[in-house]
Amino acid sequence: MSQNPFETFYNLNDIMEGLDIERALSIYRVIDTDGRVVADKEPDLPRELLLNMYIYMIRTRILDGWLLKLQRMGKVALHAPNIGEEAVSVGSALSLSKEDWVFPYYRNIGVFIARGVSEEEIIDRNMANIDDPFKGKEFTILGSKRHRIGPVTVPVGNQIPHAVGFALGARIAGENIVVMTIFGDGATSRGGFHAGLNFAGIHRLPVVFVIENNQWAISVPVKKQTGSPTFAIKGVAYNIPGIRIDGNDVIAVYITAKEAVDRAREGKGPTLIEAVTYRMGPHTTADDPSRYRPPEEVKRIERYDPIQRFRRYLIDRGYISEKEDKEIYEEWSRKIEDIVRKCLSKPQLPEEVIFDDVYSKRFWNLEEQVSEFRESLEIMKKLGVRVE
Amino acid sequence: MSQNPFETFYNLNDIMEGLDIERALSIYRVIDTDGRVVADKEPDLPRELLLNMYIYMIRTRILDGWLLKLQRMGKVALHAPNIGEEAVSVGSALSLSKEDWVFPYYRNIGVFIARGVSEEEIIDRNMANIDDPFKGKEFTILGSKRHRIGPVTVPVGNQIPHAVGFALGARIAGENIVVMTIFGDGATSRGGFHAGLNFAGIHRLPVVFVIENNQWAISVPVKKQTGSPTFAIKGVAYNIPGIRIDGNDVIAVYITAKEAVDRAREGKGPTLIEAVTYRMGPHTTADDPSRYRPPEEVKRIERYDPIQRFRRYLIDRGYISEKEDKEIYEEWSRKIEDIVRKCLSKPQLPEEVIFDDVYSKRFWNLEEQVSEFRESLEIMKKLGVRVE
Amino acid sequence: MPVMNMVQALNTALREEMKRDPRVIVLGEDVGRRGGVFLVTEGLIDEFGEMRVIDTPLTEMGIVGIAVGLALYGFKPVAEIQFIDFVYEAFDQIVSEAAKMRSKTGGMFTAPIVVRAPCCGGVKGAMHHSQSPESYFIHTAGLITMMPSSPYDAKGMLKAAIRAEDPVIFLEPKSIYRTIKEEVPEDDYVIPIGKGKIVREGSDITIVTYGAMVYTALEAAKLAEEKHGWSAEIIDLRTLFPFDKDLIIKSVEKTGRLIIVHEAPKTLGLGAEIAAYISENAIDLLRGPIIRVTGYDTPFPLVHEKLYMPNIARIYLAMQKIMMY
Amino acid sequence: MPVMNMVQALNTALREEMKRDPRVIVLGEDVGRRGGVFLVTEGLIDEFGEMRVIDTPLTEMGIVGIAVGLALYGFKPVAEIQFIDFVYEAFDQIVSEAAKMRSKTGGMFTAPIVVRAPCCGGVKGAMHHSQSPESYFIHTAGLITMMPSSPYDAKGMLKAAIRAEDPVIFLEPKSIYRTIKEEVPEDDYVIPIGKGKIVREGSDITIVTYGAMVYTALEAAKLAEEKHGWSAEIIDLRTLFPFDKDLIIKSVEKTGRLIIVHEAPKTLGLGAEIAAYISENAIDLLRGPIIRVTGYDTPFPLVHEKLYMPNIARIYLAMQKIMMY
Ligand SMILES: Cc1ncc(C[n+]2csc(CCOP(=O)(O)OP(=O)(O)O)c2C)c(N)n1
Ligand SMILES: Cc1ncc(C[n+]2csc(CCOP(=O)(O)OP(=O)(O)O)c2C)c(N)n1
Ligand SMILES: [Mg+2]
Ligand SMILES: [Mg+2]
Repeated sequence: MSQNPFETFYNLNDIMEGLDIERALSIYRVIDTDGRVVADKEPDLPRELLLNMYIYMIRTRILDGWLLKLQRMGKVALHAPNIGEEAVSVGSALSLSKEDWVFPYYRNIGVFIARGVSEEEIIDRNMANIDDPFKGKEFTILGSKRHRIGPVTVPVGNQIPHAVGFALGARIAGENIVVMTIFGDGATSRGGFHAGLNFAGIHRLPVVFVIENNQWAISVPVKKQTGSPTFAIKGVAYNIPGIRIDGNDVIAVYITAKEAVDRAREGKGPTLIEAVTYRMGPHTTADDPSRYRPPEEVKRIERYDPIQRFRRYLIDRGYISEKEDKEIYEEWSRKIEDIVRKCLSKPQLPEEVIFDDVYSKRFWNLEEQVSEFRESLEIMKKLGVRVE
Repeated sequence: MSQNPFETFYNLNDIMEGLDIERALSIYRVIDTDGRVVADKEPDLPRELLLNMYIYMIRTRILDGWLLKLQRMGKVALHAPNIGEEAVSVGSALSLSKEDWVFPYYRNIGVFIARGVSEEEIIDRNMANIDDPFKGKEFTILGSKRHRIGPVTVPVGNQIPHAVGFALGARIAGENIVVMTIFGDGATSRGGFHAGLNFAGIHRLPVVFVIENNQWAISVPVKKQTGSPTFAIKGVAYNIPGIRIDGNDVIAVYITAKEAVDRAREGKGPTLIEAVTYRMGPHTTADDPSRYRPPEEVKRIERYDPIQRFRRYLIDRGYISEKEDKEIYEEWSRKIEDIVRKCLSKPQLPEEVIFDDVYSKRFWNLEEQVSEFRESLEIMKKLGVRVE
Repeated sequence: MPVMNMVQALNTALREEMKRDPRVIVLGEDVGRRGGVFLVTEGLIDEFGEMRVIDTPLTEMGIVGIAVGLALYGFKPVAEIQFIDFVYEAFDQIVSEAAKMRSKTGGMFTAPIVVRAPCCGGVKGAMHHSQSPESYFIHTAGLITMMPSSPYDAKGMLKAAIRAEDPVIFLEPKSIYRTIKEEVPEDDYVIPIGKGKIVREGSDITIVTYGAMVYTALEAAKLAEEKHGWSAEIIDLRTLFPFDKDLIIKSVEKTGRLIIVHEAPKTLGLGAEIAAYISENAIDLLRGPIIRVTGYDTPFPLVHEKLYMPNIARIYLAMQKIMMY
Repeated sequence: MPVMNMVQALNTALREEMKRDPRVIVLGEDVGRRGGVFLVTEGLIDEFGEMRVIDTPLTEMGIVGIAVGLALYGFKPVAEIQFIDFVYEAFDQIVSEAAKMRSKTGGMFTAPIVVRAPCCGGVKGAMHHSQSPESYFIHTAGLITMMPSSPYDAKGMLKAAIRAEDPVIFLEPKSIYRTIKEEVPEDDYVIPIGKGKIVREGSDITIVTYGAMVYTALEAAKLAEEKHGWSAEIIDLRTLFPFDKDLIIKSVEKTGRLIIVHEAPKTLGLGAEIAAYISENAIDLLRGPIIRVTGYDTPFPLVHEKLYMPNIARIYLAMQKIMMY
């Protein structure tokens, strides 16, 4: 204890980073709903980056539509649509360098696309077919070691301490990388949020926490999730600066995330970003939002659509023409349709896959159980019963 | 959703209560280490209350000494001394009305004393003798329904959501009571702290959270427990006002807790109080603090002793004389010694008590196990073996 | 008598209990307007208001911790965990607090909460929406664990759980939430805790099971009867702890053969306790090994789940082994 | 060869493994300057620094969650839970994350952490400092669970745990942390996972046990031998899952009688699985019932703990029952 705790006073002027709360209470935006620049300063981003952002967002949306369709066709077990939230995934993912890692959550397909994971891999995964890199044990796209995307956790928010531990690992190893983790507004209520941010705050770890605040956790609205005015302000509890932004403005997302990533890389510690967005669709294909929210609310939000806003901006600024825009959309629609067709033709995973990867090797109990399993398949054949 | 989340700005001038952080960063104190008034305004507290506070603190310290001694004699399994922290327990407990409830933690013997639990009950409990109201299953004094003291939890901080749920219950029942819970600095890292404060913040429940920040969680100092400058500031995350006080100044504790209790009773919601104190002794009788903190640190803190400071104040103000002070101490030393003697003469709990209170009734498995148990006692007698 | 599925029966039980006893409070994620993701709490918020039907933030630890606090106050909280697979964050509150409250305080305080949750597989829920974790609760002294297999039982058992003076883990096999319909009396009835039932009488083999597996066992028994004339008696445990050992022993006295079927993984699944109990207390009744047909010792898979779960072929195989022994 | 107690042996294992492999990281509450409340990590911070010996905040969920993150990076975290009784907050991270990481990702990611903790009773630790919760872990596919009973084994087993490619729960019976001393080689040796050992040869009864109960069983065996000439063979499982079923079966082939002894509560304690396993796969070897001598199905009490735990009288009684059967 360097200071005498009984005599330690702090005041707002000794600005501790985590206490600069102005940015946690306002909302940062670069372009408005018409694609017009409203920020004091228009960030000077290269055209190629802007176009990439745009294409990634479009690919994400097309893919999302297909996953929805495949779910309805019974080819995919469950899907959590991310329509309207693409800017959060794409903008944050692009702020990272190749050597950085990101620990996203189930709604962040855009992160996978932006980091270079192919549509084919994502669809294989969601269909759990023979090429599923994860071999059919769980829904959703679960990460990609090659693309430095950490494993998605189905229990909400459990990846938050993983990202923090990973960043600690990088520090111990002397590797100067940044780790980002993305999670929903609901996830902020879980223990892992508290434990993860607390640890990152103590050790000033290079972690960027992105809250994808889409206003709802299934049917639970933000005001039942927290009593605090914003989520960004929660950083104060951990001495982590919090910043609130328009999450449907991909430029604002990118700029803010990039600033946080740079800070982290320079050893200035973690940042908490609250990206305000909106869940346009149902929570998942199993949900029926009409039970708990009025369709007017969704209508009211439509004009914030991140793709439309950004499209207008790009066209206004002359980065693309209407025609090029249409071509991009058509090209990717075609490509992804072909991929879907290909994926649909792939065989399913073999039956014994259910015994794989429980441990690094099979212990005797699973050996015994596999033989019973084989016998049961034999019996099915013999009796002519089908259970699947 | 009443507001459009994309267009909702907050600023510091719309002061939300949880954002009035001045008090969370400074430290409130009424009397200094010499018992001199340093607050702008000396609170006008009745002599009787002041004397009660003093006596409760003295009783707590004497009792604490005995529990330590009894532990060394092998009569008590474990004890967590609270020497130097009596002002937190006593000051907060006295701020409550009789009908209010408090959910303390294992270090708060002063809460029990101040709420009227007798030394005899506490010693019986700690000795787990025949009069132990809790029948010998766990260490520590575990609560008192009669005195409206909720059950202490040995897993650190687990009582926090209990207190919040209890307050919710009171609201549903239409009973206008306040619920207080006290816990250590270490407890702020656990999930229950996060879940409890979050829920209280959402529902503006009448809960007063008191952090007994004694600078250490066993060997872990505050700076390894959190990155935030104070614990009080953590209230911001939940829109709960946080207030930091000198926890060794019983008047400051009482005044602040009373204000919070009044606020809660008036429907103004929860408060988070950080009472800065210091753990003068070892964590428990099983600990050896010399391994991790220099004895100078403890020495430096001695002058903040809450009893000495308050004693000087009372004498300076003429509330008691030196002679009366001595008499109080001697009277209670005598009384408590007699009680200890009495408790030591009590028999132990019967053997079969271990099967009690698992469920509201014994199911067949325990019936079967009790017969095996009885047989085993028989066999012991027959063989002449002793296992206890 | 109205015909109901299990969701309706559970909903009815909750509604009736909330009417009967103002102390009953429902809380959990999405239990309000959404009515729970399976609609078990549908409409309750309209009838009883936001004070008694509480949408909580996303924290299982909080849900159970708050429920314990409510119970300490004197309420009777029925906490929903959206899928039992997400209960683990609440484990400390369940195992250290709810289960031990009475014991720790010598009966001064009790925390008779109900934690109800959809469980088990069969709906392509994959690893984190298909689990059968009853063993964790059965092993924990201080908890009662139940799982109904039919709408009729569901109503009477949930009422028993709500009226119990001890904490109850109430597991609802989601695959039969809507597939089984039957008449459910409108009266107030309670199915006593600890009582199983014989769902099929037989003389050659005793099959002990519960939840959705009751129906799989019935199919297998039918098949075996048709093929070989073997007569299987099937016991639906209903209460998993304290389980109805008398009913099991009585049946094994008759049949001399015992198979246990459950979806939970084999190692230390409830089958282990039943087998151990019989081999400790009634081994002489047995004419052959005790066979367990269970989920395999792996996480629950998305693909081939019907092959993973006990199915008609696997149960038939076990019957064959035990009859040919 | 130096003579060590178990704390010293564990400390040596940690030190040697940290020297051998820079990926080994120790983290937990009070593991730094304090050296852990039982001093198992004593001195490590001086030797390896604050980067590799990390005092964490008071959050078991955080400890294990951070450890999983470290393992994903490629480190080999050895997380200490101060008492295993406090592991429940970390249950979600253990059961949903560490145990399922490999399976969920088809082997792309793994989280081979070690969670070590003092366990079991016998030191007047009461309800929350005496538990034997191994069943929760044994039932969870994806975890290995171990418990040493001697300094020699402790060193070789902890090394095996640290080198394992799967997550390991490593339970240390605190009552024998300092009471048993023996020679512990200075070389690097590993006791293979899954291998039990015979600590006493015998021909009449097989007693399967582990941890501190090995010594209680030995005493009871001696008493029974003296009194009646009964010869008990005692198996120390060491690895609780996957347990050494071959060793058990071989012994029961010889003795025909089986007693299982553990401190954990009876219902679904590991004894249940062993009894069930034998009654499924080797019932014909048995000459009588399989008897379990275990902690009772109650929370662990402060008073009369030595009567609660399996003791010499209770084991003797079981031997009598089985020999007289
Ligand atoms: C621990 C846990 N509890 C409950 C669930 C069920 N569930 C899945 S998503 C979800 C809501 C998540 O909300 P949020 O974090 O805001 O993310 P969003 O889905 O809105 O993007 C819930 C309750 C879960 N997956 N994990
Ligand atoms: C969940 C849990 N983890 C670990 C422990 C062991 N333990 C007992 S007290 C303590 C430190 C508590 O520190 P703090 O909350 O600051 O309270 P203090 O003892 O300093 O008053 C620890 C780690 C516990 N009781 N519960
Ligand atoms: Mg959301
Ligand atoms: Mg402390």
